[in-house]
Amino acid sequence: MRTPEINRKRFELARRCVYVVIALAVIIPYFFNPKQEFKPMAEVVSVYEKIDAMKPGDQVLMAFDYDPSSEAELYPMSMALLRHCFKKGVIPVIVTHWFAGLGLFEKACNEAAEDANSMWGKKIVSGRDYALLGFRPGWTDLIVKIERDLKGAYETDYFKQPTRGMKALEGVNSLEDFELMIDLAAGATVEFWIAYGTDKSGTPMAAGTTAVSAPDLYPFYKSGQMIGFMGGLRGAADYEKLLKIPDRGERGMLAQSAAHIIIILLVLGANVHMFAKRLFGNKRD
Amino acid sequence: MRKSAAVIVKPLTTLAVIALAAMLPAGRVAAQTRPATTTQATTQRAILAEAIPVAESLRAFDLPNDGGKGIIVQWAKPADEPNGVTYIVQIARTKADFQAGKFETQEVSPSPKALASAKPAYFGYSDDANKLYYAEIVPAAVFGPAKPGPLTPERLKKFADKGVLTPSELDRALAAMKLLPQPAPTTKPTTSPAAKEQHKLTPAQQAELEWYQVLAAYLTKLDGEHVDAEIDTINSAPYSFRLGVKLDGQVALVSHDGEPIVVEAQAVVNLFKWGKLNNLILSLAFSAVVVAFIQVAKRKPGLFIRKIAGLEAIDEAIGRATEMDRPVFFTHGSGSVTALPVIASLNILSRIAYRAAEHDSRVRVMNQDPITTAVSQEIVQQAYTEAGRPDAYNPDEVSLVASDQFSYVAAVSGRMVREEPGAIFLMGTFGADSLLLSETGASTGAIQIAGTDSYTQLPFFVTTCDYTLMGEELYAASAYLSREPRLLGSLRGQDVGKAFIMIVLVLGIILFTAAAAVKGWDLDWLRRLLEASNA
Amino acid sequence: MPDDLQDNPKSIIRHYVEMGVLALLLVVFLAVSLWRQDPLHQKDAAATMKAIGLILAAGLTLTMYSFLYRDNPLFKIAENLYVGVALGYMAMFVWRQALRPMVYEPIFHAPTWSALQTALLHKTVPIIVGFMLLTRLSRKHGWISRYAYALMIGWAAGLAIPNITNTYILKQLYAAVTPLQQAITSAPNTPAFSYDWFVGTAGPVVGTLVILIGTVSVLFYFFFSVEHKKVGRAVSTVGIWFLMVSFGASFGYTVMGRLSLLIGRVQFLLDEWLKIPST
Amino acid sequence: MFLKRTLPLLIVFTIGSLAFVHDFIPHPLSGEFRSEMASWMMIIGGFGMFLGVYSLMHMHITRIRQKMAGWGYSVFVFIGAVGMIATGVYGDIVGVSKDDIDLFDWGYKYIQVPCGATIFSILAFFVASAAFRTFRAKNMAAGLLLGAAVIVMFGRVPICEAVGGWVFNDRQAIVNVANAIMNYPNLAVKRGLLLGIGLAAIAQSVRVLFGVERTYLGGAD
Repeated sequence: MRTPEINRKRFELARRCVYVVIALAVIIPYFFNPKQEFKPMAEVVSVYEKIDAMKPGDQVLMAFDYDPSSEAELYPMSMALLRHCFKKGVIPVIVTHWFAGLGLFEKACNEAAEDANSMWGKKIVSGRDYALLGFRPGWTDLIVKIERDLKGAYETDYFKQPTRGMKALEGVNSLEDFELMIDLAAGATVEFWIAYGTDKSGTPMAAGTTAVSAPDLYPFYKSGQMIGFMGGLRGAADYEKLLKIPDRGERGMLAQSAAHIIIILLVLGANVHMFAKRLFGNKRD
Repeated sequence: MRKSAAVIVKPLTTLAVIALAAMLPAGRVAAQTRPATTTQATTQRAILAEAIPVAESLRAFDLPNDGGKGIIVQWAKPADEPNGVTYIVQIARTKADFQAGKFETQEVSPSPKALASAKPAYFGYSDDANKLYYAEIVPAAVFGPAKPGPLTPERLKKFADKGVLTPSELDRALAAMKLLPQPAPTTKPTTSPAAKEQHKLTPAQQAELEWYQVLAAYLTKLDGEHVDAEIDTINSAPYSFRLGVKLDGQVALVSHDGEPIVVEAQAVVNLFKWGKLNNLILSLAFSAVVVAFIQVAKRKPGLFIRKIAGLEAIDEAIGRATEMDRPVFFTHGSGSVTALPVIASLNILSRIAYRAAEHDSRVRVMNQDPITTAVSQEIVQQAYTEAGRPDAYNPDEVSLVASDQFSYVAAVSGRMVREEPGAIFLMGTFGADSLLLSETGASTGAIQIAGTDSYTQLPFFVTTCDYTLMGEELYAASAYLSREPRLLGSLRGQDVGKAFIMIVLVLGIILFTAAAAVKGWDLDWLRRLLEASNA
Repeated sequence: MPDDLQDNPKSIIRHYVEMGVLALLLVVFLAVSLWRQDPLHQKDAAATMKAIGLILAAGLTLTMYSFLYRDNPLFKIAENLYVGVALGYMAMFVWRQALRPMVYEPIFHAPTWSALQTALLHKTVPIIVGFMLLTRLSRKHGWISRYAYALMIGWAAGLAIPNITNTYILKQLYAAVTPLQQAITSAPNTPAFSYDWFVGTAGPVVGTLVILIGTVSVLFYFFFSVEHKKVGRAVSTVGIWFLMVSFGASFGYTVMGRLSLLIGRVQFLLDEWLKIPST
Repeated sequence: MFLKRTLPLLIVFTIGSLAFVHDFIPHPLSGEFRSEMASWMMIIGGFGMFLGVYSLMHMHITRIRQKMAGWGYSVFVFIGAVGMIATGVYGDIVGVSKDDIDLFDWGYKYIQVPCGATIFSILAFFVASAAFRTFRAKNMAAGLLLGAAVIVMFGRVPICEAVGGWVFNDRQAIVNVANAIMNYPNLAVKRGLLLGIGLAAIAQSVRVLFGVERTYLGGAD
């Protein structure tokens, strides 16, 4: 086992060296921007195609279930999705289980609306072209409620406007009325949405998650409970690539490549060191 | 030669027209079809005659397993289905309405999705379902309810007549209505005219307008409820149906002796979702198994559980902490006391505290949830008492350090660095805090034992801790240590469930693979058993 | 001064040196911030507040990273301020997004008498139960909150059984038993042992078998009713191998996510605080 | 005893059975019932959040009042919380127009957002150092862990397509291997775990419904 004092000092030194190397690997690529070629992953393509095939005026229920701490991974996804919706005239209806992200979601809507104005000359108005419904407590109960009665769960939206009679919500009042449900989640909400929402209503479901929970989505994806998903910053980059609007996702890919290579080299180096020690019979350690 | 070319080309153009028609609103369909010439008409008649389904196969019945919304019309797929035909279902309130021409039409274009096999919940999985077409008809979608118009003074008065508004409220609403911004003909992109108009109002008027908007929302809600009630009435009435085939604007109805056949059906409110029968049976069976084994475990305390790696390590770690005269740290992560792994970890805590009390080493418990803290205090105190050292218990050592994920991490990390524990137990529910804690813990040189069912976090524990109780191993460990019947029994029940699943997996794959090779073996029963459905 | 520095003169000196370095860094940080953000020469109050905000945000970001080197007073201040702001934000949003629209407005801002009656009909019970939940704070009357817990937990448990059976068990089981059949029936007609055959036919069939073996062995690993000996031992070892591959994959995938978070912060610092445009 | 233990357990059983049964009934009234209960739970949940706010506030106030070790730092918690609440209430009552500075938003944007994102991003360093320290192919299991991690890590960044094109003459070669790991062994394990979790969650619910599990009631009596 570990712990003699010398080992701990070496351990601390190694740790800090790794920190510095990682910091450099992330900072340096910021100043370079070579063209990065990559093919979007199939999971992401199916989400993109689903939205791209929608008609103007179709509604998509989006749950932005994250907060500022996961901003780096999920905010680019939100932006890409919102831009895509605004471009196609699809109406995103945004709900959340995480109140702490609300300020971010408002910002995302405003930014995407400005982009729509500058890129396609579309004027995006809250309540008509999108609905930011905001937060309600209750976790699974919120989903159970939305599954049947969205306007009952949200009598008013985030801007205190009544949802009944709202243009953006015309013709939708339960989950099955939506063409698609997308959950951008930093936690376990995807599974809640599947179990208590889309599996019951039959609405197609997609998700975007932080990279840590993306591997857990494969069973749902392969069983058809989900049409596709975006995992981590790479998922966002793929979507941006499909949408042809490069932003933070694609911009981060070089740093991502660099840091991954560094970590792989560190790990392989350490292994080579270990095997070399074994082979040449170092007595210490 | 030319004729046969027409036979090939015609259906293709028809297909294109149908595809176009599907994209356009229904009313425009007629405009898209050109009148057919005489020779084409004769060929079409021949094709249509071929396409008409067998009269006996036409049936209409209540859509099963729903709340009285839909009716199903089904008919057999003609043996030789010509290209380009569309089926039409004509829906009327009574038989007589057909003669009067008062009926609506729903089109079904032939595709695998229109086949009964696309809805196994209603038609099963047998090959026969591939020979049936069906149309799901929701009367309210065909004979839609009257849409309530916008709020007008007249409609407000009607609400007042119904008693929804008191006379004074009516007057107030009428007055507020006049303050509403008039729709301006031009819209400027910068500020909406509504916003501009509102700037001119006095604060009192503004308040009235806001009140009116709340009222309008409330009245819209009542309208919605009214429409819902109307939809229910429309759906629950009996309806008559005729079936026809359509080709390029020509329609031929399914007839008997020259008389179009009319079938009738009425939607009924059902009381059980038969498609979920498998779910009900499985849920009840599994529940019964769990409850039964809990009873068994209560009577026979010695239910077998296999040894779990990492359990001996608990004693070893405590022993080592004692040797080095360092404290033992324990955290539950971020779960509340209702979370399964927290309950399990509380049992392990009890054991650890008992051991630590025996060895005379200190235990620090750090929590993120006030209720978990209270329960932990009780448990540690009891463990100290059982070990015969009630005086050594210090309630300050079991404490709430923060109730927010990242500040909790910071507080616990700080203590780890400062107090240098000999052993660290991380057992419970973990999120992103898992690696933050275990990596800091590793830097202190303590033995770390983790246990969680938060699967996303397991990779980090596995890499940074000395031992990790993965998933259900945590429950098993806690049952093993505490001999608690409710845990032992339900663990055994879960094992039965797992055995069942393993058998189904292996047998299922063998059977389905065999069925794919043998023609006509549809395995309807097995699919019905496994397919999850919500109807 | 931290408690762990007793009377050791060496560590006291070190402590003061560290504090000095910290103060120096703080001065450098403020100088750079004033230079790049220039809050004093902005066109209006909003721009000034934005500049100050960016300086604060950058300062907090750097302070948080200082924990990687060692715990320090600035970090503690930043961390506690963060906890406080998060708490205040939460308190406001419990009100703004939960209690106000769901409880306060339907009752106190009911537009009409009949609307008030409807609201009371639907909200009275949950409000009472909600207040019962608050009794948890009292030692003496804490037991009343049990009714609220009973209602919430009973409801959640009852709902969970059929829905979890549906989503976690039935859907997954069905997805797990069908593919081999699909792989055979939907396999493209390609010559055996060609590249396309490996990708189109052999791949999915082998993959399906891998999934079957993996799922069964993992389930068996978590099987506690029998001792893992002989065959059982082999199966559970295979289960462990599968677990390790999956953990490795998760770890690898997660590295990506965790790095993205760092990239996000670096982009913030360089782009918004230092105003260095990215190429 | 009846009021403190039996009645709550009876409520659990009754309400749980109702929730269970109504999932199998297609009748519209049954849907109404579920919907109404869900709104109740949402309101109760709102009160539950208040509980969290209160207990944390209470804890820090006590720390300051009793001058516990490090209480000075608790003052900052207090400053943050009170500042946010005060500006928020001000915004609600007086109202902040679009052109004014909303201090509540300001606090959120420049304190909460950067702090949360930064603390979380520290994990990037930890993940790297954990990988560096512990990924050693000492035995079969560790080797598999290491191999899968390296392949997936590499297969998820764009550069692997360039390397794949260069080494294997197929840009997707490494990506395909990474995808195969995700799609087959990873899927198998995750599915196995999911089935296990499903069973465990159902068993837990059954224990709760039948009153076998009652830790959540808390307290001894």
